Amino acid sequence: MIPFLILLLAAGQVAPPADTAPPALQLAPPGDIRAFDTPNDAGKSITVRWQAGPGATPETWLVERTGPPESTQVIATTEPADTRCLDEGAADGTKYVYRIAAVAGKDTIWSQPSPPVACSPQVFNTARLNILIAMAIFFALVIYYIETAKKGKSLFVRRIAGLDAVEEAVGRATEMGKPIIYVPGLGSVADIATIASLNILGEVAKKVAQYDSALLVPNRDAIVYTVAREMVKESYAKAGRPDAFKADSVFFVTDQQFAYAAAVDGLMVREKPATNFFLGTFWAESLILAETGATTGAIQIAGTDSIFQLPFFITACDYTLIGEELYAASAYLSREPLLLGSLKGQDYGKMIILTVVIVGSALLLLSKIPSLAFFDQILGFFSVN
Amino acid sequence: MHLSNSILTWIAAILTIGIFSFLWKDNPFYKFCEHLFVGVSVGYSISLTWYNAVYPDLFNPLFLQPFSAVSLGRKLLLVIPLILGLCYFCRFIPKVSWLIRFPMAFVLGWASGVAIPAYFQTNILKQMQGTFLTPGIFARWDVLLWAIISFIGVICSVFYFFFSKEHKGALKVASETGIVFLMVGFGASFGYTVMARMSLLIGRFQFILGDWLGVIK
Amino acid sequence: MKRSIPLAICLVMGVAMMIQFFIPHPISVGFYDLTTKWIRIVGAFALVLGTGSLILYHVDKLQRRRQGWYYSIVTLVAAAATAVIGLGWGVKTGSPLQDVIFSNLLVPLNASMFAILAFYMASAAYRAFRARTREAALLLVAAFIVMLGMVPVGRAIWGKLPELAEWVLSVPNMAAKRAILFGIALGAIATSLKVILGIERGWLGGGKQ
Amino acid sequence: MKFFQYLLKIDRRIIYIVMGILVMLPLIKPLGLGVTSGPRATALFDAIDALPAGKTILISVDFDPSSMPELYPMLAGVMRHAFAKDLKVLLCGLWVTGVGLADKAVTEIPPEYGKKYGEDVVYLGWKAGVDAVILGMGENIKNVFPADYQGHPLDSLPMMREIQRLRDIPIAFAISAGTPGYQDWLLFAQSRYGMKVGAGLTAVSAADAYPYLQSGQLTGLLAGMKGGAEYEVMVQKKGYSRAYMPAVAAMDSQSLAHVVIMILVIVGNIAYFATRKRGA
Repeated sequence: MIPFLILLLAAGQVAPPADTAPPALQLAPPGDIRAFDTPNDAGKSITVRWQAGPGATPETWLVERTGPPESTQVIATTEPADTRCLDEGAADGTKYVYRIAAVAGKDTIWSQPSPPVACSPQVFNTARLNILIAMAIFFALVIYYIETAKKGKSLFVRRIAGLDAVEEAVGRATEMGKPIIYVPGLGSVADIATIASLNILGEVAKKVAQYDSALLVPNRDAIVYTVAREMVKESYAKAGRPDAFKADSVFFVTDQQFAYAAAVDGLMVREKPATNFFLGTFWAESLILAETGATTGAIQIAGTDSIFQLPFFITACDYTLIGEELYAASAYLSREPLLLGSLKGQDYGKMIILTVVIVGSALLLLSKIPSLAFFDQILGFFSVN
Repeated sequence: MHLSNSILTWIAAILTIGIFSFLWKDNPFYKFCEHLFVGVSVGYSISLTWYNAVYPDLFNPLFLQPFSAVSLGRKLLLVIPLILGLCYFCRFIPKVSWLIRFPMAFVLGWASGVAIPAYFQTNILKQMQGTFLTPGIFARWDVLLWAIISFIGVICSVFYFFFSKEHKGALKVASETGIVFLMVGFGASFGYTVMARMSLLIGRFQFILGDWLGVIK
Repeated sequence: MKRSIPLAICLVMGVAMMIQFFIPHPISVGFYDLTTKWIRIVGAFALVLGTGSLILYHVDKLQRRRQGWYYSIVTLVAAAATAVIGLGWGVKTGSPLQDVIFSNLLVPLNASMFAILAFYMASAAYRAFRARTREAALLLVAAFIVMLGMVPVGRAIWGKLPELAEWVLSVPNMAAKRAILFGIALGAIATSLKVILGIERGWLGGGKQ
Repeated sequence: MKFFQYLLKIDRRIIYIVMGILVMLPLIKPLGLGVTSGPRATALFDAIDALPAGKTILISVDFDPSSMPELYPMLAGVMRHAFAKDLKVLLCGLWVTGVGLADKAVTEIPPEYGKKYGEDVVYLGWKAGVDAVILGMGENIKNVFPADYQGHPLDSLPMMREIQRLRDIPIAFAISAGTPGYQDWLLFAQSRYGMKVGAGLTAVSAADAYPYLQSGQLTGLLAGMKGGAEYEVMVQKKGYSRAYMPAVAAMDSQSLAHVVIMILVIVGNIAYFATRKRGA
């Protein structure tokens, strides 16, 4: 690696181009006016680009549009450095002609008009082709390993301490005769971490039903509340104890973040739960919940994909599922082959990401060598918009 | 000391102290504030939901507007969420209680479908682009060194998240190096947030000492 | 049927929204806007159900005179009063809901709850920042450097501290964040895919209907 | 031994009380812990300090109450500096949500120095339109603001007789929480009328302004609470003001809070290792 880098460093020692001061010149008209339908959009937009003329730098550019009924108008003024303009006021299917003027002081010099151009909406966003390719690869991987799992091939999963503790935590609640509080995060179902948390809730509820502990699930999102309620109910049924399900064990509190935190704080202090689960999407209230829970002496198992809240869970909770571990949890707990299969697919996904990043970096570094400069286009493939 | 003579300032100050009193221990004052907070916030959400979603998006176009303003087709399009929403109440009718799965399926499918390309876009491709080493790192020795450390950090930390292989041998070394980066990252994040949270506390104290008690200007 | 129709709805919606992402055409954009509105409306019905659950919970507490039942009156009265004021006078700026209730009740309550975090940060740091293991020590040291680097006192102690803090944030911290993001993305995508394909179907129940 | 064990189990409420008191104390009596003035704040201070008495500075109040803790101290600090140097202060704003804040400053600060409204300070208020407002003021302030915020015609205010247009004002200080803000003053007032422009920004947006500093377009920059504190300290050091320093106080609170947390962690670790060693 190191000699390779030194080689590249050496290759980079190319003399910089000579700095020549531009001579003072008269204002010149801008050239190379290109107007075209803005790609990958919903229509009603034309992009205009131009080149500054060889003369003095203007104070500003004027962009003029001529539509069909002789409706000529200046549609934009742009800064000297900005030699492109997005005309968002165009009608689809109408032909337009554009002219650019360079303005300095009293002088205004107009360019040649552009060829006529019309805009239209597109049916495929080619700028997102890279996302489509990435999706296809990853879907294929996940589905392939799910199918493999269906055939009964056994799959290994590494230990995840926080999840091994679930069984013990539920048992502890039974022994102590205290409830378990499960916070399914503050996110909505649009946060996939919430869906992951609901799947874990299903597994936890099954164990709770088996051990005959009490479960409390306060909710911040009304839709999540409805799903969580069905989840818990079904889990009790699956565990063969549908009668043990208490309708008021899953409840809605309020959808305001800090009011919810205040209420759950109160709940923890008054119910003195044996175990707290904080799994899902969390915001600033993460530490309010975790620290209050810690003072009540509960065992706390947390997990989130909210990067900024992870440090607080890690400091204040006994076990923390970091990022992807949260998503692996339902597979880990249920040991269902189909779910484990997808975990394997995810691992290969990571493998591909790492390989591409390493190989791509090597090629990008090689682009420092002039004859291999074309490798610098690799970055472009990963642009998203 | 100039005590505030505004009743609203007094209310705000008393509520602030009520919430802070929880730090000492759970007490009737806090319980009052907590229950008030929950009640007011629910009432607030109901009002916002009605005026920002239900009335403009459903009630007004479907029931109040004449057909001349909202066509039959558009009205029918609004019947779909109405029916989906009403399915929630099937929960109370045992025979058709399974209908509650309709809105759940709709919402879960929608959210999952929206999430997939979005995650590829922002979390995968964009982050990959940011991870690549580019020739720009040769500009200075320190830039080069930090870039290489970052790069190794990303790769090793990703190895920590490998689930289907036992962490031993080279994988163990990599994932343990990854943990080093993760822990430093978490520590830094914690330290970084302290300042912002302290500012909030200072803001509250300034309110109590300034606006309410008038001890400071 | 009790399972297949919901599964089909889920599959269709999931696939439709994925395809929608790649089509910039106005019809596709319109479809996205329409379904987003639908989700909001469906969410409003769920809120009715949720509020119902909250009211039932407190009414039940009242009726059975459970411990602290009188606090339930506070919640019920506050919710009713706020809803009446909000629905009656509107939610625009200048309405009593915004000017009185939001500014003078919700804002201070929110701000106080948020500010309590400052205290919890101190106690959490005291309890958990113990150099028990190598990992815990790293966490502690990184937090120290950044905390000191952020305030003037840090610069007074050692001039290079702010720079070091900056470095910790932008080099190792950044690398860790990226790696976590990769993992989260793959996990979230796989979970979404399993929901769409009906592999992850806990919400449907396990019964063989 | 017992002492260390006690330390390990220290009641969290003691931590809360210590924290609370140490955060509150500097708010009542600011200390100025380690606040040293950086070059960016000094540049602004020096530019204003160099103006001869009788000149006018313009302050554009472009922030709303949500950024008040960070930005209001800058407004107060610069006004105090100006009055102490017998400069006149003209205020205006591009944010409608900022009028209450500017009005508060105009009512509270001039009396500290025996300055009179209309003679030493005028607040023009707010007008819609950003570039039109600034360019209009460049031509003639009266065209844009025929009357001040309180409704007095500008001709009736003695101070405004000497100030016709932006060229009569050597320096503008734009306190911005976003856009419109200092960039508009740079773009229109600095480049066209040759005014010096200084900026006061929130900590979050300060980094965006560095290029303008390097190019020399900006004359000084106060960034966030810290920038406000630096300015307050400079104003007090020169003896221009003895007023309460809210930004310094907040920075002191920050410093003390950070130090307290760190002392707690160190104490906790000492106790932990001390008890562990003996236990082993």
